[in-house]
Amino acid sequence: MVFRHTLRGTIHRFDDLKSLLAAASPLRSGDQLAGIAAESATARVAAQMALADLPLATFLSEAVIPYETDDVTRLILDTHERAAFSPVAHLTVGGFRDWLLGEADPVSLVALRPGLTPEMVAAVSKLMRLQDLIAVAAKCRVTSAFRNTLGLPGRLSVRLQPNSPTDAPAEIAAATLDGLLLGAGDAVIGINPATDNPDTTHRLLDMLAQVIERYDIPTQSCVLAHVTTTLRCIAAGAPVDLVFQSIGGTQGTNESFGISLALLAEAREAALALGRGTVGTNVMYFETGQGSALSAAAHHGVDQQTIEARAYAVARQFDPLLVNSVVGFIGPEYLYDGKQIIRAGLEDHMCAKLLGLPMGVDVCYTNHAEADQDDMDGLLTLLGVAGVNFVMGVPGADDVMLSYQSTSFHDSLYLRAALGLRPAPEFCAWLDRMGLADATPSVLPAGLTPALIGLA
Amino acid sequence: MVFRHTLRGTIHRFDDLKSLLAAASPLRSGDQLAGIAAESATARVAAQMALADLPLATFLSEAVIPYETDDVTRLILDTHERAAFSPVAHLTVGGFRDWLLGEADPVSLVALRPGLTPEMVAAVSKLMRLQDLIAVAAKCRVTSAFRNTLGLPGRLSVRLQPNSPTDAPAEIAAATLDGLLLGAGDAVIGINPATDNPDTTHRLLDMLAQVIERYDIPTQSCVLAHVTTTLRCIAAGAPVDLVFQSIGGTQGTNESFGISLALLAEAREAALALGRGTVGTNVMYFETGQGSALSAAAHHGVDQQTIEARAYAVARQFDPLLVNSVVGFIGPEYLYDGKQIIRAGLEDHMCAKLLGLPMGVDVCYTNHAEADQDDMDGLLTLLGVAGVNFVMGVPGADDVMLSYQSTSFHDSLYLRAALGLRPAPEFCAWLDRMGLADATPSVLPAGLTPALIGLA
Amino acid sequence: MTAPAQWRDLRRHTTARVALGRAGNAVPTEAHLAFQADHAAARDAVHTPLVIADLLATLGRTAQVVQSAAPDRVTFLRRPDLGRRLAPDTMIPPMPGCLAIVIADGLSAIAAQCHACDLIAALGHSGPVLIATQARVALGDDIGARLQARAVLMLIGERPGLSSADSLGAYLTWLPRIGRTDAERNCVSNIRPGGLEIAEAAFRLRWLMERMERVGLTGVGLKDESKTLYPAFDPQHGDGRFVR
Amino acid sequence: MTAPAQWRDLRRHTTARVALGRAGNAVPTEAHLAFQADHAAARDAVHTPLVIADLLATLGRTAQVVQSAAPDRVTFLRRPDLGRRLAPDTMIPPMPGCLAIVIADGLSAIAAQCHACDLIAALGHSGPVLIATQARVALGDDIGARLQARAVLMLIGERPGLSSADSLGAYLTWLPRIGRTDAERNCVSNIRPGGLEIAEAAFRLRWLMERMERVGLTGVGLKDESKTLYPAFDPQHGDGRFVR
Ligand code: B12
Ligand code: B12
Repeated sequence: MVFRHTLRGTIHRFDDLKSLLAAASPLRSGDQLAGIAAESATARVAAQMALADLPLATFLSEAVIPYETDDVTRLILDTHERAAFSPVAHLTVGGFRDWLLGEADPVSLVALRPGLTPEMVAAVSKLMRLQDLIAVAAKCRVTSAFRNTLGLPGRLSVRLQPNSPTDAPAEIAAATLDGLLLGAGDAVIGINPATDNPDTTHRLLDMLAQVIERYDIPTQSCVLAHVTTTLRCIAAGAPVDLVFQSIGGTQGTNESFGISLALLAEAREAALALGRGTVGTNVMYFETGQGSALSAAAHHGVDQQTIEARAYAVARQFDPLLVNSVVGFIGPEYLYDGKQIIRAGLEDHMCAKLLGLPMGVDVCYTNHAEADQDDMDGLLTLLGVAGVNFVMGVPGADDVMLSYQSTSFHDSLYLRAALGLRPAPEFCAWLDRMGLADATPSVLPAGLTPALIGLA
Repeated sequence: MVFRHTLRGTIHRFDDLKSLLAAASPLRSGDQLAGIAAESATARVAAQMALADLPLATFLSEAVIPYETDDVTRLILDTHERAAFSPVAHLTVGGFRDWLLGEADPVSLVALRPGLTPEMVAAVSKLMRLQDLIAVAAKCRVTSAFRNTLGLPGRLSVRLQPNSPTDAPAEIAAATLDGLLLGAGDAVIGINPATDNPDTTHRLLDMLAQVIERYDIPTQSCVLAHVTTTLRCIAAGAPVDLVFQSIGGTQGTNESFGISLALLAEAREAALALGRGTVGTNVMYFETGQGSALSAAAHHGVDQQTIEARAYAVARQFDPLLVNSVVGFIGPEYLYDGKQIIRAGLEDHMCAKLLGLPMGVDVCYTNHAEADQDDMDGLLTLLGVAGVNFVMGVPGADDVMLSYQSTSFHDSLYLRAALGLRPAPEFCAWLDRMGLADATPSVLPAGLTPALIGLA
Repeated sequence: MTAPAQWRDLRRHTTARVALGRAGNAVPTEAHLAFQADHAAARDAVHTPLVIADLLATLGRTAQVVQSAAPDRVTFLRRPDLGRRLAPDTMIPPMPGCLAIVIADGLSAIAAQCHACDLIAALGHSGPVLIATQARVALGDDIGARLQARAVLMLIGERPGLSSADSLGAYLTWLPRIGRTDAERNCVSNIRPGGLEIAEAAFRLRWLMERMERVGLTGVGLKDESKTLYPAFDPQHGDGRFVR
Repeated sequence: MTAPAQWRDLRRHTTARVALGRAGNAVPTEAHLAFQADHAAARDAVHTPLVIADLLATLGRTAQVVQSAAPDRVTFLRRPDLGRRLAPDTMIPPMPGCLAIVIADGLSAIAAQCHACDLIAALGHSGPVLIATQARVALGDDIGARLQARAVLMLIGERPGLSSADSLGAYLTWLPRIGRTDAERNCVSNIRPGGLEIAEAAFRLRWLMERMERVGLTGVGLKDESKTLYPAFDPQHGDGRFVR
């Protein structure tokens, strides 16, 4: 289908649905790299106007990536629920924006989830300003649970990310304790491994399990190894709470990550079988991020934000405990500067929330991007207002293994104080028990002695 | 005094206090234009380190603009209160940042105000990230009152700005009613006049007084004419609630605006004598903005943010009801893009609040700047978290006379909803009476009939 | 939600974006996108150059063309200091005691292109006219000083807004010389159809110029006391109509 | 507030920014400014070029120098696609069946400059070595394909972090050809003093290469099962020490 829109006397033409979506996307370097960004600000507005007039139902009859060749498309269309879609079935994309901002309430939004496709939410987000992305996301509440309950109103959780360049247990333990003392770790204590050695992964899983047990923390652990490595660890009897995997929004992207939907399903079954959760059974942790499909040459000419939303369709299939976009992680070729990172972070968060995911954001940037701490403070605060489920916590915001800047433990303390947010309830109670609820004590609490976790 | 700081083996040299302050300022186009910005990111950090080590008391012995030649410097130093300064007298600028973020509480911050000079607060702001600017500002509460009470915790007020390219009363009345229906106008109903005709100004003052009387609104009006025009109107018996004036942070800037401290004092006396306030006697409204001193070639080699803070010293001398920085108003030669505008807005807000001013911000940009609505949504939301006293309300964010984009009435509704903020209490009660507290009614309330204010 | 009819009626009174309706707290999609389109257009307007040949043709007389020290638009935007000085080597023959008019692009060449000549005609001006590009208001001081003019009137493009890109500002300076402050000028602003009409602007400028000649100054000491366009608001009659 | 002594002790165990203390909820000024200085330095590191003469001298043997299709650093950063292809007209003589090593600047030439030669020496590599600038990991596929290599090992500068700008990544690809995905490679990362020591990295790479030759693949199907550096954590002994 060809689309045309006349603006101030000029006819703008868009060859098909994916070109229209791409042209309607707010400017970002990844779409420029792919050669699919709008040619001018005026062409972009024309595309947005054409998109606003498009019936939402179009996305059910026209796939941006063919059904036949892509299993993510099949997943999206095969799991779509017409009945759930009916409240908005008559709307255009523009009308959908008005509906979301207007009459939609938290209850109707929960009911709507199975009726929405990623392309619908990506499309509507392209018509939104930051404040719209914030206001709509704030209406969506998604909770999930494993050893604590995440995503409740008025809560902000933190993934404690104690990485080490050599996966050294002592380094990781020290950073973990640092984070706990600063109130982080309720979302998960999650290590990105520098190595791909299954035995090392196993050691780390043991170590985190011990930390959680000895400090008696109501939280879960994860080593963010490749899913195949985690499966091996499960087979070897390692204490795996959550299975992690990076995922993308096209079959090709996932193949470049060495995964398939079947593999993810298998991993989920394996983790569920361990039955390690106490208050819930959400056992998956996924990460996504705009640009990975283009980087893998598996984007099919679709803009990166739409593909990102498609990754959420993959995620929601597996009832995750945590999903987050590593928004500024990859680099300037996909999101050039602070401005693009900020917008993408809020887009990703809203789109995922609309689709029903327990969404967090890695508020971050690399040293080759045009961004700094000010941009991160901005995005972090805006996400807080939007009701983000969790953010990262890295010692001093500097990840010494992944080589990028994320949010620090201090950052989450700031955000909680600024917006009156608290950690997950079970974790709050634990912080209280440890005497860490309000401020840092002048001696470490007995329950958190470094020696208890092997640090002497 | 010459300053030196060694960073990674390189010695960075700063010729004097004002050069140090300029080099320590986060990047902005105005300081580049003035030729005083740091040469590199590294030089900037070196300057910040040197500044962090500087005793706060230095600013009492070294003036960035000589006492002899500048009446703003004289005002600053002559009104400084040593006793109030004593709690922080022993601190360096870096230590002051830690103190502000740490032990300082709202009560101690109120007591500190007369002990602070603008240069001190400008200096400390240069060592702060956005989150610091927000966190510290949020500790400061400044209330003021005339016909309602502004700046109370949990409140966000709006200046209703119903400008017309011809100062036409009907246009202004229509825009005013539009704003009232959308909950704006508690800070002030304030018109920027396109013309400089005292009779027209008088007509507008009459008209606004009638609107306030007939609609029975607990608020104040203002026509933002030059102070000399307003003085004429007072002499002619016009109903002047507030005297407005643009002010700057050096004597030369004020001279370029055609004003002096004595003229401002005279105007304040004249307005006070009218005794039109009901719940308070704050009768002045000031606007400021980074860059005006440089534009007037009256900046003395001082960076624009420090000069902006000096303008607040002028403002606080006259117990204003409202002060706001028109942060993105002037153009890209002073604040190049959204990033610079966002940071400057938060700096201005925090500096003014620390000095004790009832601070609002005109969250705005011009069409020659690299900024858009996303940037404004970001700044607006961040200012809300920081506790800004008021923002602007312009129909659809488009000022048809001043030719720039400010915040719309809708924007303030968004912000109030997102952060649970309410208008000034007296105005809240009025909105309740009019049935406008929650949403827009389907017929206009009888008390707000257009005909009542001459619109048929 | 669209606004109730009585509210939408407010649009009759103003070109401002009133009665937009609400989508929750936000502006509805249509109004939002119209705004975005206007923003794209306004940004383009900043960069539209003055077409001098056309301007001269409309003016119907000779006029010296000068440029500021800002070599191009991008520099002009970041370097107002250069926009206030003439390009090096500019030669302007003195015309001591004249009253000069300068047509300047300022931030919107479109405004100067569309309305400056009409305004000059309406003023009945017979003195020298110059055309200046990449010009700020204070470039008139440099020009006026070299002319040794007794006064200079800059007709300059105001920054383009979302709703109008053709608004002209007129800045009048007595005894122009480098270093004059804005406190020493007068301004008549928003000159365009739909704003201050040309005839009305000309009337006000003539009044100001007459008074200027009499008192020998411009600026805060000189107020436009010509007449107000608007009748007094009669507190007795709530239905007293406002005029636009 | 600075952190209590027991907390500060954690610094002995890690180079991460632990025990920074608190100023309210924020990082104290000193730590904040140290961070800012490191950020400025890391940004410079991205743009530091490879000094090829020095590299060749350290290497002590000849090596063909190639460049990707990205002509300069600025283009390289925005165009990873160009960084994955050789510059047009690049000629690489085939060496069918070889195992090639490519020293590549990647995002930190400093890493390649400082550690690549040591690692090659530790590997005892005797096959061809090439040097590539403005290179991404997948440039090895293009190079390897032209060489008709059986495998290629890219030693490439990882993006510079705040705490280290000299971290080297080693990416191993069996039967390199354009279009290989990252799922078809193995990676040994964070190679630098203070990270994975050269000797340790060489050990792991040798192990991976041996296994690769045996099973005839790299990627997710090939795991580093050489050995783990760390003893099992003994649940019975709370005081069992961790090793770094
Ligand atoms: C950026 C990055 C990513 C990005 C890459 C996106 C991109 N297009 O650039 C994303 C987020 C997609 C990613 C994903 C994964 N990564 Co990664 N990633 C990195 C990181 C932080 C920087 C890499 C870098 O600087 N490269 C240098 C530049 C010059 O090269 P480039 O050509 O621009 O980038 C390519 C490589 O980085 C490659 N790549 C990235 N990660 C991985 C992982 C493996 C195993 C391989 C073979 C290649 C690879 O992808 C890029 C595009 O081709 C490193 C840590 C580090 N300090 O280096 C980890 C790292 C390389 N990744 C790692 C892992 C485990 C993964 C995942 C397997 C995680 C998971 N469970 O899914 C996935 C899947 C990788 C795959 N098979 O495709 C580990 C590798 C452990 C090991 N020794 O095998 C590292 C060391 C640390 C970590 N835990 O994240 N990663
Ligand atoms: C930008 C602006 C400002 C900025 C100028 C900063 C700068 N360096 O650029 C600031 C915020 C400082 C400002 C201040 C004031 N302004 Co003003 N300003 C404008 C605005 C919005 C745009 C001007 C423009 O586009 N100029 C064109 C470009 C190309 O010229 P430029 O050389 O870059 O800019 C110069 C002029 O704009 C000049 N200028 C700006 N305002 C004024 C006001 C007067 C009376 C004069 C003589 C000159 C002047 O200052 C600039 C630097 O020299 C206009 C409204 C409009 N739509 O035009 C109002 C406008 C010109 N200002 C107006 C007023 C009233 C004022 C104030 C007197 C308000 C007050 N009570 O203090 C002050 C003081 C002005 C002075 N004497 O110096 C009125 C003028 C009414 C009239 N007919 O006399 C206008 C029409 C609308 C308004 N109410 O703001 N202003």
